[in-house]
Amino acid sequence: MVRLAAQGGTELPGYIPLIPFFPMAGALLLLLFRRSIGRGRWAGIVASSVIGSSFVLTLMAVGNLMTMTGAPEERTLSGPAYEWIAAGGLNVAMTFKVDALTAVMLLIVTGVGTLIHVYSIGYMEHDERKATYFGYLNLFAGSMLLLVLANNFLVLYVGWELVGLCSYLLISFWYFKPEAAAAGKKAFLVNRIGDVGFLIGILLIYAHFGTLDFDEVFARATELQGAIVTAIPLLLFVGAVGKSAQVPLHVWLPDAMEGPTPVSALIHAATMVTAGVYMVARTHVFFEASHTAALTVATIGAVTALFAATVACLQDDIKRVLAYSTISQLGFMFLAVGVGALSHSPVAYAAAIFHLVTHAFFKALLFLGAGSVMHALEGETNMKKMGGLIKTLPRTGWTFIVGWLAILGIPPLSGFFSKDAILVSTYEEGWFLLWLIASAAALLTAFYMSRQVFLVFFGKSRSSEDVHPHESPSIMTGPLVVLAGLAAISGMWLGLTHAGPIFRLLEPLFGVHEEAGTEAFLGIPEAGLVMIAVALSVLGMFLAWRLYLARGGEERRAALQERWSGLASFVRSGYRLDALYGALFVWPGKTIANVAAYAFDVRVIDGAVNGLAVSIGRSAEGVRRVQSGLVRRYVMAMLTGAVVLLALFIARAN
Amino acid sequence: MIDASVFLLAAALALGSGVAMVLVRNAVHAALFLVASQLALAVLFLIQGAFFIAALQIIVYAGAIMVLFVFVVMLLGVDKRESLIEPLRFQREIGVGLGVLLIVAALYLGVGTSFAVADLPDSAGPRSTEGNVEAVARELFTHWALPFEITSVLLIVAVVGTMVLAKRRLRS
Amino acid sequence: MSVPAEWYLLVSALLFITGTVGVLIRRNVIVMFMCIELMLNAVNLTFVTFDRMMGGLAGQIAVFFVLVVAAAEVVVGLAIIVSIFRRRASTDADQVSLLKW
Amino acid sequence: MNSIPLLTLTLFAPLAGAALIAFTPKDAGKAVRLIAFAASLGSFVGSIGVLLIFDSAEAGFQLVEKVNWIPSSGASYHVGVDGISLWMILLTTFLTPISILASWNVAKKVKAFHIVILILETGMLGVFMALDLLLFYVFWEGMLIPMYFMIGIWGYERRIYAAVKFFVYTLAGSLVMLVAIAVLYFIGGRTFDLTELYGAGIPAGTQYWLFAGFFASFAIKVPIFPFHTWLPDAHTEAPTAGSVLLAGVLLKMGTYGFLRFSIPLFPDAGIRFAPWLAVLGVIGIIYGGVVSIVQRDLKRLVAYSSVSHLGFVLLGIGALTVMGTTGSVLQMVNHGLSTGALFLLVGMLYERAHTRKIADLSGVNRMMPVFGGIFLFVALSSLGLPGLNGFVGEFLILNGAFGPIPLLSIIGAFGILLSAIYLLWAYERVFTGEERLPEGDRRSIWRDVGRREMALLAPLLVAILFIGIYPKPLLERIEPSVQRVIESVQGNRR
Repeated sequence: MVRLAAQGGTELPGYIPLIPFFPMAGALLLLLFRRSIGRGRWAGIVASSVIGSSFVLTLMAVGNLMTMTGAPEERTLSGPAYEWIAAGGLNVAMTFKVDALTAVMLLIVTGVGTLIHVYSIGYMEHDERKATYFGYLNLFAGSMLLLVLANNFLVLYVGWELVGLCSYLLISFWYFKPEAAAAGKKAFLVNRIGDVGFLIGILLIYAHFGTLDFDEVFARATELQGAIVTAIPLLLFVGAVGKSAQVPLHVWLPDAMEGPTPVSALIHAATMVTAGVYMVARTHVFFEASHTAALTVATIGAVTALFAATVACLQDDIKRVLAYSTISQLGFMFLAVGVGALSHSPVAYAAAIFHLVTHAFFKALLFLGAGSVMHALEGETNMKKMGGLIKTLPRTGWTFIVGWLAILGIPPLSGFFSKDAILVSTYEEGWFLLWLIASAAALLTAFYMSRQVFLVFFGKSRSSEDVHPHESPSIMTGPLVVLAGLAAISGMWLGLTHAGPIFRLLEPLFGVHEEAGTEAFLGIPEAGLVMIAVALSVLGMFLAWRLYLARGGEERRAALQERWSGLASFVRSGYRLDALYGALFVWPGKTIANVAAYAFDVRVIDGAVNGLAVSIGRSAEGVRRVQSGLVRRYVMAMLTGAVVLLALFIARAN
Repeated sequence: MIDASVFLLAAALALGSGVAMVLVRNAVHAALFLVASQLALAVLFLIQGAFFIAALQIIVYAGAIMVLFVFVVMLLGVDKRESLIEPLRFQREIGVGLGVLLIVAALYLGVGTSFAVADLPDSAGPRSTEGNVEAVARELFTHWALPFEITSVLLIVAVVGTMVLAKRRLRS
Repeated sequence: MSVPAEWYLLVSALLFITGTVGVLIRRNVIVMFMCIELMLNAVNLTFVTFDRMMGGLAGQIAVFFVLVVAAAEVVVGLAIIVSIFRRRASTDADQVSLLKW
Repeated sequence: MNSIPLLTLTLFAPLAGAALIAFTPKDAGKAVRLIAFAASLGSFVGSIGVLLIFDSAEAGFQLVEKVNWIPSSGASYHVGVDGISLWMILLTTFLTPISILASWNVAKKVKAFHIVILILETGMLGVFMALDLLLFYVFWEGMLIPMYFMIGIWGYERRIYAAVKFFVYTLAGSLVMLVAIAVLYFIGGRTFDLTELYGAGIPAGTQYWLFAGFFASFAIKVPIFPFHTWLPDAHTEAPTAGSVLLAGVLLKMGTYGFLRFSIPLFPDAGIRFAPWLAVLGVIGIIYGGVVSIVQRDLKRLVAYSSVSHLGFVLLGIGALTVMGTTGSVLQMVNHGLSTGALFLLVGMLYERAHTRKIADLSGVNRMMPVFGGIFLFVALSSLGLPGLNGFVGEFLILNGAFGPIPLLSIIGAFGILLSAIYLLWAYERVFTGEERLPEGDRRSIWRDVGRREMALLAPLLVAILFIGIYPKPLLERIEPSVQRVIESVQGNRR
């Protein structure tokens, strides 16, 4: 960010560009001077204070936003920071815009981000590459802020790719572990597949609108005609699918757990993976224009929610459960935006963002809790080797339980409100099948999360003798407590009813919710739906209790295992999708590349070149015998030539 | 008439000894025939009025150069006779054939064309009263002075080059 | 009645051809060299003849230069022959065929 | 107009340095290096002067110098810069001192090496400055010879093969171009002067043939698939400095040639064949990317990636839009920086490990974290990460090409996926994972980036980041000149 001062009388307050700039500068500082800052806690303190100041600036921006008057649509702060690319009619500036949606995202990124930075100070205490770690973390925060602040497709894309990079860097932070390095690469490449779709979508948008600025593009989005109406949102969605780990591009996220746990909490739960939801919500105009695209979003969301939940039920790795859970919860969000686009329902959109917020709180909490557990058990991640930890890790345990109840949707915790908003609006807009799938996913969610809690914190300890669990330092549990508080109350605070602050806040963007008479499909009123949802959660909890905590659970598990062992291992492996992709894409791709490089390029093309050279050489071999070295032969050749020439002259003269 | 007869005599001598030079097997004889041919040519120069050239022809060619030839022939073994077997296939045949072809062409051209400058001055000399030698000298030292000087360079180079080439290596 | 210029030219051409054929069929390098001298002489005759036809002196000057060049050439050429002879004890042109390929 | 012949000074400063080196004693290695470095630096300073004087609003040629050279044939010493060649010149003068610095460890025939490299620089600069076809041709061929020696004498194992292949291949193309130049001379009114030949009104049928003649030379130089096989050999076998200059500058001459000669001289043919250039570009993008994936030699991988990157440049030129072509020129600079840096890094790696085989290396990052970080940074720039230079060029190209040839642009977009695959996979195998090397004297072999190495890498890294964040200074100078070219062609469309 070379020129940061807002140029030429825009409405953009000068401090807005500083929000992403601070973490970026922090990253540069930390990475360049990692040796001198790397000692002690300085790196963490620098990084945390940098992101903390971004948080403060965000609060300023939000305050600024809230005190604005005028039409709701005009309550934004926007403007360019500096001119970036200008050539041949294309004019892309680093334009930023703060509106309600951005404000929400900003608060999450900086708020949760700060907490996780602080937590990392404790978590990474003993790592010798702390400065690098915090540098990457700061870079991520800056990139994510750029992403959500963008008021332009290309700037969004910049943030989009940069967060992917940071994800790569942080997943393979412990690069000397081959798995970590491979996982990072996989994340980047799968994301890039989505990015290519996104990029083509951007090209298409530019081709049709001649600009990439959000305001103008959205204003004219309805001008589109023909297949392009569907093509643009679908291509954008491809990007979202990659970034937000939806089926079929979700395979990178479980592997991404190779990274440090705070990274999983920040990037792979709270912020980056929700960028896809944010993007779809931001570009919802396109999705509303195309029924096909909107239906695709909702369907993929619902399918992912269920699919990932089934896999999560069978994972033994504490983080992989959470990873699949994240995929599943993101599916809920996509379901909501999809429904919002399908039915032009502001409530559904808002529900998606609402769930995004609450999910950020409780999933970050769960991840950090898991991190704390791992910290206590010296890096153990297998839940089968845990148990009864509530006694030794009380603070971690109780905050984890808050997160658990929140994700289950037990009232009055936050997940209850947000998940219900999704389920209810799906049902009420008449998407019964999708509602059914989502409800099934919710049931499974309750099951696997309860299973996790029971396995980790209750029952008997199964850890080996020489491990002595100890509660994490308060620099780690502090953020846990804060997040637990947020996970508990944010639902009530933000979205107790459809008139809650989050719904009101987003009205300028998605439209005003009209309290029309709900045409319930089976005549179930809203209260009934809510009760069904809670009942499902309780049912899931009960099932988990029966299998994992109650007496005789072990026998029941063994029986099930015996009966379904084949299916279980199939599901546990994520439906063998990794192997399938390997056989379907990776292997053929490598084969093609090998054939191209070693058969075609070397044999055919270079063979032709060398063959030509050799054949010229061969023919020269024959011709050179003419040069015998015998002077008299040469003279004769000369004379013959002269005679021929003379004959020609004579012939021509006549 | 005298001109014509002198011409015929000299031309016959030049051609005859030229052919003989090609045909004799002994190198010394060949050299002698060449001298004869060159003397005859000098006569042909003379009757065309090129006195200076005629003199040069005798002094430089028939004199100096041919002496050098004979000298080398003697040096390199005078007694050697070229064998009559031609090792290069068809070399002799084709050579003679080409020669015949050329002669035919020359006769064809010589008989078939006329330059239509029939009445040339028979012992021509330049138009002025100056003698031929003076005229050539004037021309040579005025208009052609620079090329003339350059020939001296050429000759020096040739002399030096010859010494380098022919010098025996003194190393044991 | 003087001799027509064409006759001189014809003689010159025949002499030249004789020299050429000599170069082709003789194997003794020295004799080949002599044949080349004959060719040069033939050309000289042409020069002088044309000079007479044109009524100038340039042809004779040219002959003068040809003589000089011929002298230089003979000197160098014979030197080469001598040095080749020293190595190979032969003046046969066919024996010297290393300068190839 | 200008009193100091700045271009000429810039052009011949390296040659003067070479002459000076010729007179230094044989064993004065240090002095030779310093003279060479100073001479190339002088040239760089000159080109910075050119940049400062350069008027970005002016689309035509600036700082023009014209002196009669061979009056009888209408050839003149005619040099000048516009927004396109300006950056090529800067790229050349920027990379040459870096290459010299990178060759500080060359021990073989130090004197000759530096003479060769300086002559090469003058040749390269001449190609970019020349506004006279004959002058251009002289430089074009002239720089072939030093490069031939550079590969052939200071290269690796198969250097002779690579050098001869490079030389013959390039020469074969140039000869066809020479014929085309000769024909153009007679058709275009007996002049070699480029500014006079522009708009010479050559009949369309003739244009096609002449275009083909120039194409042969430029296509081989770029190189366009399927004329690319000299490239991996030459790049791999050349010494580091040679690879850097080959990839950084020489390859650009082909694409530069299209922009400076082929298209504006033969506008009808340009319009007719531009889509095919784009098709060849896309083939290059995909093919180069695919082949790079499975290379076993790190240097070869980087070499093949050039085929892919120059495919992008070609796609932008083939689009014949101001945006796409501006992107192409920028991408030429970008590729010079990124790939140049990659070759430098691979060279440094070779100096330490004495191998370039990917399979022989593992976990290098563990021993050389700074080096690994820099390599990753450059790789990211090469794979088009936004915020670094590669992205700006690639996006402009794809976006510029999307209007006229959307399908090609879409296929080309997959190139960014391929580049991510081959670079990151290679990075994973070489730099990450467990270190697999003997314990022994690891410290001395695997010393991290040294001071000299940092000094030569740092400018490249800064440039990469700068262009990514703030490309405006480049774009605003490139665009008018590109616009002039495009308009002259599109205006001719009937």
